[in-house]
Amino acid sequence: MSRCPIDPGTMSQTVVLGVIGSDAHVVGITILEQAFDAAGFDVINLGVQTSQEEFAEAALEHDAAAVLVSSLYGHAEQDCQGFHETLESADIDATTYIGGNLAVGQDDFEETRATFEALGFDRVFDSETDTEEAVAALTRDLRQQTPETERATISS
Amino acid sequence: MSRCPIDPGTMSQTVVLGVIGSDAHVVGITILEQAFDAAGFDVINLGVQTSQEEFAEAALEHDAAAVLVSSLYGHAEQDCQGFHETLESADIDATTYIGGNLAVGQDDFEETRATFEALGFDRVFDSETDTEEAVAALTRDLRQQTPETERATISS
Amino acid sequence: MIRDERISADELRRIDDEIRSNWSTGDAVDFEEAIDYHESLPPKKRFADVLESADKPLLQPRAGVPRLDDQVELLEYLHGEGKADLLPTTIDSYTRDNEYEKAQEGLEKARDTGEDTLNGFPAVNHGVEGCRELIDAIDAPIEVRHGTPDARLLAAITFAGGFQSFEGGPISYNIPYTKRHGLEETIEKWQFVDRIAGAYTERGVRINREPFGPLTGTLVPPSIAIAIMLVEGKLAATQGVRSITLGYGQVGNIVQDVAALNALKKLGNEYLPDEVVVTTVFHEWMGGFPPDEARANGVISLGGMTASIAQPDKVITKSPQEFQGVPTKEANSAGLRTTRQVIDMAIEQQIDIDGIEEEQDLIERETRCLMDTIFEHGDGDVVQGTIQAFDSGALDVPFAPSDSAAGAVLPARDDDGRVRIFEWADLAMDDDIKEIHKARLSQRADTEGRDQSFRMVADDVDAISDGKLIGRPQGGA
Amino acid sequence: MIRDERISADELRRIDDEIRSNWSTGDAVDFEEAIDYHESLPPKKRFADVLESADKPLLQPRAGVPRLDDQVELLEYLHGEGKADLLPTTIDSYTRDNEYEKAQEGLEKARDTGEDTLNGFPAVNHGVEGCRELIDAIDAPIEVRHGTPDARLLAAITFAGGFQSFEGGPISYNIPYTKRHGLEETIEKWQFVDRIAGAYTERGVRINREPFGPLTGTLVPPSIAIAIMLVEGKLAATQGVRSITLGYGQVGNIVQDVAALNALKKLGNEYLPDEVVVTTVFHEWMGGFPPDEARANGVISLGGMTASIAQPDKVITKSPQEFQGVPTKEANSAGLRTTRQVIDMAIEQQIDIDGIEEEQDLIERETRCLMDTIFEHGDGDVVQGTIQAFDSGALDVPFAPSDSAAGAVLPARDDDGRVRIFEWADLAMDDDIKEIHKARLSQRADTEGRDQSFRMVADDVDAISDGKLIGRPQGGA
Ligand code: B12
Ligand code: B12
Repeated sequence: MSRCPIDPGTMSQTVVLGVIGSDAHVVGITILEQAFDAAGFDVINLGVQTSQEEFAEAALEHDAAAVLVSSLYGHAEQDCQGFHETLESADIDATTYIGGNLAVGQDDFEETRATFEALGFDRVFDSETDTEEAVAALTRDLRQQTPETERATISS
Repeated sequence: MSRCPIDPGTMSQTVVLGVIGSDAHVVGITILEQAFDAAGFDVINLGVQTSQEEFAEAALEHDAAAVLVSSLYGHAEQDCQGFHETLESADIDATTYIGGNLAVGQDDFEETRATFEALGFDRVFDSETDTEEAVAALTRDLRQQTPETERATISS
Repeated sequence: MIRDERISADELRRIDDEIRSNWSTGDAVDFEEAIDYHESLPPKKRFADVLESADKPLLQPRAGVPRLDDQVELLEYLHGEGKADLLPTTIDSYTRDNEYEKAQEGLEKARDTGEDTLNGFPAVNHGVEGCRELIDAIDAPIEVRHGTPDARLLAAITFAGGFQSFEGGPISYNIPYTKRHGLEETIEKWQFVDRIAGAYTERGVRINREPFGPLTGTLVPPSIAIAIMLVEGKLAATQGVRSITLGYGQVGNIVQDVAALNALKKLGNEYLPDEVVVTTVFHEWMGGFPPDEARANGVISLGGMTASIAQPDKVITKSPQEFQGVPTKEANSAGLRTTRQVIDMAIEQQIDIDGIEEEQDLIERETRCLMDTIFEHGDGDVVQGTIQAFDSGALDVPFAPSDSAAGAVLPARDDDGRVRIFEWADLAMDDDIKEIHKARLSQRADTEGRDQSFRMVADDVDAISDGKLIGRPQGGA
Repeated sequence: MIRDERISADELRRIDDEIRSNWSTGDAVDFEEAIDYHESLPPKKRFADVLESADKPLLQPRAGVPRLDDQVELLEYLHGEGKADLLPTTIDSYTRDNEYEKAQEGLEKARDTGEDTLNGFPAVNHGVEGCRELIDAIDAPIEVRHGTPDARLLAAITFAGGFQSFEGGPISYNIPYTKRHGLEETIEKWQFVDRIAGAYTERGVRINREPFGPLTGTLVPPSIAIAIMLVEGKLAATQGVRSITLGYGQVGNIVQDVAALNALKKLGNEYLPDEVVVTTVFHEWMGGFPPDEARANGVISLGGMTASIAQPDKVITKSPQEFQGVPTKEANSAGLRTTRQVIDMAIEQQIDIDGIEEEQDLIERETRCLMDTIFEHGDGDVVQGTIQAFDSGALDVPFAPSDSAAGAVLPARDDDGRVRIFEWADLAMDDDIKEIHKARLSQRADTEGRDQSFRMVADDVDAISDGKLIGRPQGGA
C-alpha cells in the first residue's frame, strides 16, 4: 500500500498526545501516534494516565500547535473539568481535540459531543474515528490558522 | 424417562387435529399428535392443508370432543374466518384450540390472542407452547364439561 | 408416460400459451423482448455469473413483502445495511397455491392499509413490469424463492421480468410444501419451468436454477437431501439448464455438515452432465429456532462457522427472529452481518477436522444406494424411477406432509449429534450402512440409558430450540 | 530485597493493620468473624468448589455499577435471564487507583442522581456489610474483578465481605493497567493479597485467585501470557493459595487458541505445586470489537466455538455492546446466552482439528524459554527473576502502557491468522523459534505483497473490529 502523507504545511507542527486521567488504554494513542507521525507531524506522546498539568507542561515546552486528548474508560467528563482553564493559565493557545469512548455506557454521541464542546474542545471524535479522518481534520484546522500563506478554504 | 399420561377421564375423548389453510408445516402437529396420543386421547390427525369443511366433517364423524387447529405460516387469521360458523352449521359443539405462529411478522401475542378469541377459539397458544401445557389444558377443559362426575375445579 | 426427456418446441409453445392465460398479467410475457431486456442488464445483475465467479461464499437472505415499493426498500436495505451479495424475492403463499385472485385481494388490502397482509411478494400479480421495476431498482442479482408446486406462470412472468435465478424443483417444492400434488404432476410442471430456463440459456441468458435442499428442514439425513438434489439437477439439465445450484440445509454437526457439502459438490459434478456448472448453497439451520434472539445468534454463527470450513458457493442466512415470524429488515440484516463476521474471521484459517472424509464416504455410499434404487425403479429413467421409488418407499423424506411420500423414515441424532436413521421403513439402503446407523444410535441410547423411540426423535426436533444439539432426556446423561 | 517467600504472620498483621486504616470501612474487617461468615455460606456460593467440580465450561460475564441495590438487581438479572453460572463484581476506576475519596463522591452522586457516575462497584466504600448484602442476595458465587495495582484494602474488605474469588496479580494488573507502578511494588502488594487469601485457605475457606490472562487484550502472543500466568500462579501458591484459575484471552485463531489453552493447563499443572488445584479461564476476544452488535455476536460466537473445543473450566463472556461502552444488562445477558447456545450445540461434537499438537508444542517451547530466562534472571527466585527480566526486556508485553515493561515487542498475525512476533526487541527466545515466526510472517508479507512494518501491526489491531481476522491491505490479496 502506498502512503500519502498529507503535507501539514511549512511551520513546525507539534502535536501533544496523551490519555487523560487514570485511563490506561494505550492502543488507540499508539495507532494515532503512528498516523500523525506518518502524516509529517512531530508527535509528543505522553502515554496513558496523563494529568492536565502534564498536558500543559508538554504543550508549553514544545510549543504545540495541537493537544490531542484520548479517553476510553468512561471518566472523560470528570477528568476534563478545568482542562482548558489549565491550558489558558499556562498561556497555551493550541487546537484541542478529544476522542475515544467518552461516556459511561450506551450514550448518544451528539449529547456527548455537546458536553465536550462546552468544555472547550475544538473537535470531539467518537471511537469509530478513522485515524485518517483525525489527521485530515487537524491538517485543515492548522492550515486555516496559518496567516502567512494564502489558502483556499477547505469546507469542513 | 418415565411417562405420566394424564387420565383424560372415562368418556371417549376424540381430538381432531390439523393444519388449516394451505399451510404445510407438519412437524408441530406430528409432535402434538404423539403427545395427545401418549396422554390417552384418540387423535384424528388430518395433516396439513386442511380446509374448514374437512375439520367439520372429521369432527362430526368422530364425535370429537375437541378440534385443534394449527397454523404456522402467517395466514391463520384469513384461514379461520367463519371457522366456528362452519362448525356450528354442522352442529358441532367441540372445544376449539388454535396454536402456532398466528400472525405475520413480529407481533404482540396478546393482540393475537384477542383476535383469535374473538373468532371463537376457546384457547389460543403461541409457538412456545409446550405440548404438556396443551394436553393439561385440554384435560382440564374437558373434565369441567363432564357433568356425570363431580370434580374439584382446577383453576386455569 | 412422463419421462426424463426434453419438452419439444411445440409442446413448450402450447403450454406457454395455456399457462399465460391463467392470469391477466400472463399476456405481457414476450420471450424475444425479454431476451433483449436481460441482455441490457449490467454484469453485476447476472446471477449465474456473479455466483459462479465468486471466490468466497456469497450471502443471501430470505425476504418478501407484498408491495413493490416496500420490496424495493427492503432489498435495498438488505443490500446496503446487511451487505447481502445476492438478493431474494420470496413469494407469498397464495401465489404458491396459484390462487392469484386471493393474492390480488391481499395485495390490494396491503396497498390500502399499508399492512403486510401477505407473507411474500405476489410476483404474478405484479406482472412483468412490476418485476422489472424491482430488477432495475436493485444493484445486485435477485432470485425468486417460493415453494410452489406449479410454478409455471410464476416462472414465465419472473423470467420475463428479469429475474435470473429460480428456486425449487418438482420434489423439493412438492414433498415438504404440499399435501395433495402428485409427483408425476409436479415433475411435468417443473419440466416446463426448467425448459423455459433452458430456452433462455440457449439464447445466452443463463438462468440459474436452485433445487431446494433443506426439504422439510427437520433432521433430514444428508444422503436423502443429496439424492433429491441430484435428481432435480438432472431433470433441469435435461431441459437445457446450465447453471445449477444444489442445496443443503445445516444439521448442526460440523463434521457431518462439511462432509455433506463436500459430497454434494462431488456427486453433483459426477451425476450432472459436464456442460452444467454446478455450485452449492448451504442453508443455515432450517428447523425450529430458539425463541430468543441471543440464542438464535448462536445457531446462526454455528452455520457461519460451518460455511467457513466447507466453503459452499452461497449461504442462505437466517435472522435472529426466525422463531417468531417474518423478521424485520433490521433483524434480517443482523443475521447477514453476524454470518459475515464469523465467516470472514474463520475463512482464512486452516481448519482440518478429523473424520470428515470418513463421514463423507458414508454419505456418498448412502446417496449411491438411493440413486441406484431410483435408476432401478425407473429402468434407467430418472423421472419414472423417482415416482416409483417414492411410491414404494425406497425413497422417502422424514416429516414429509405430502401424500406422495411415505414420510415413514424417522431420523435421530447419534451420540455425536450427527443425524442418523432410526426408522428405515422401506428406504433402499445396504445392510452394512444400516448397521452403522444402528450402532451409532444404540451408543446414544446407552449414554442416555433409554430405548430408541419416537420420544427421542421428538426430543431431537426440539433440541436446538431448547438450546442443545442433541435431545437428551432432561436431567439425564 | 523482595523474594518469592511467604509473608510472616507478624508482617501480615502489621500490613493488615496499616492498610485497614486507609479508609473508614477498613475497621469493620474481622478475620475470625469473617471465617464464620464464609462457613455459613451454602455450597453453591463457594466459588472454588463450584468451579472445580463443574463438568463443562461455566460462564461468567463482567458487570459492576456503583449502587448496591443496582448491583444486586444487575447480578440477579445476569443470573436469571443470562443464566450466568458465576457472577462478577467489577470495581470502578477510582478504587483501582486507591482514590476512595473520589469513589465516595461518585457513589454519592450516583445515589443522588440515579446515574452511573462510576464505571464499577466501589466495594471499599460499600464496606464489609455492603459486600455481604450482595453475597447474601445472590444465589451464585461472585468474583471481584478490577485492575488494581495495590488491591490490599480491596482484598481485605471483599474477602471479609464474603467474596471467594479475586482476579488480578502483580504483573497482570500492573503492566496493562497502569503507567507508574513499579513491579517490585506491585509484587509486594500482591504478596499480601495472596497471603490473606492463603490465610483464609488455611482455615478451610478456599479463596480462588485468578491472574488476569488477557493482559493488554491486543494480539498478545500466547507464550507471553502463559509465562506471566505461571509466575503469578507460583507467587500465589507461595502465599498459600490453593485454588488458582489461569487465564487466557482469545486471539481468534481456533487452532492457536485451543493449543494455548491446552498448554496453559499442562504447564500450569507442571509449574505450580501439586497441592494447588489449577483451573483455566478463557476470555472471549479482549481487543477492539466491531461497532455493530450483529458483527459483535459473530466475534462472541467464535469464542464460544473455541471454548466448546478447548473446554476451559470457565469462559468470560463479552456483550454485543462491547465496542460502545458499558453494556446494558440485556446486552450482557445476550452475550451469555449466545455463548451458551454455541457451546451447548458444539460441545458434544467430536471436533479434532489438525495441527493443534504442533502449535501447542511451539507455545510450550516458547513459554519454557521465557520461564527459563526468568529463573536465570532471578538466580532461581521467581520474584527477582520477573523484575529483572522485565527490566532487561527479556520478558515483555506488547502494547504495555507501563513504565515497568519495555513494550517493545510487536505482534502480527501470520497468513493463517495466528499471532506471531514481528519485533522481538530483547525478548528471550531461542533462535530456532524466532526463525519459525519469521518464516510465517514473511509468508504473509508475500501473500500481501508488502513489507512487514508497523502498518501491518496497526492493520491487525483494527482487523476484527473491521470484520476480518487478519489486517490485509484493503483491496489486496
Ligand atoms: C483492550 C481494552 C482494554 C485493555 C486495555 C489494554 C491497554 N492498556 O491498552 C484492558 C483489558 C486492560 C482494559 C481495561 C479496562 N477497560 Co477496556 N477496553 C478495551 C477494548 C476492548 C478495546 C480498546 C482498544 O484497544 N481498541 C483499539 C484501538 C485501536 O481503538 P480505540 O482505543 O478506540 O482508539 C481509536 C479511536 O477511539 C480513536 N481515538 C481514541 N482516542 C482518540 C483521541 C483523539 C483526539 C482522536 C481524534 C481519536 C481518538 O482513534 C483510535 C485509533 O483508531 C474496549 C472496547 C472496544 N473498543 O472494543 C474496552 C473499553 C474501552 N474498556 C472499558 C473499561 C470500562 C475498562 C476498565 C475500566 C474496566 C475493566 N474491565 O477492567 C479497565 C480500565 C483500566 C484503566 N485504568 O484504564 C470500557 C469503557 C466504557 C465506557 N467508556 O463506557 C470499554 C468500552 C469496554 C466496555 N464496553 O465496557 N480494556
Ligand atoms: C421447518 C420450517 C419450515 C419447513 C416446513 C416443513 C414442513 N412441511 O413441516 C419449510 C422449509 C418447508 C417451511 C416452509 C415455509 N415456511 Co416455515 N418454518 C419452519 C420453522 C423453521 C420451524 C417450524 C417447525 O417445524 N418447528 C418445530 C415444531 C415442533 O414446532 P411448531 O411447528 O412451532 O409447533 C409447536 C408449537 O407451535 C405448538 N403448536 C403448533 N400448532 C399448535 C396448535 C395447537 C392447538 C396447540 C395447542 C399448539 C400448537 O406446539 C407444537 C409442538 O411443540 C419455522 C420457524 C421456527 N419456529 O423456528 C418457520 C416458519 C413457521 N415458516 C414461515 C414461513 C413464512 C414459511 C413459508 C410461507 C415461506 C418460505 N420460506 O418458504 C413456507 C410455507 C409453506 C407452506 N405452504 O406452508 C414463518 C411463518 C411466519 C409467520 N407466521 O409470521 C416462520 C415462523 C419462519 C419465519 N420467521 O419467517 N418452513
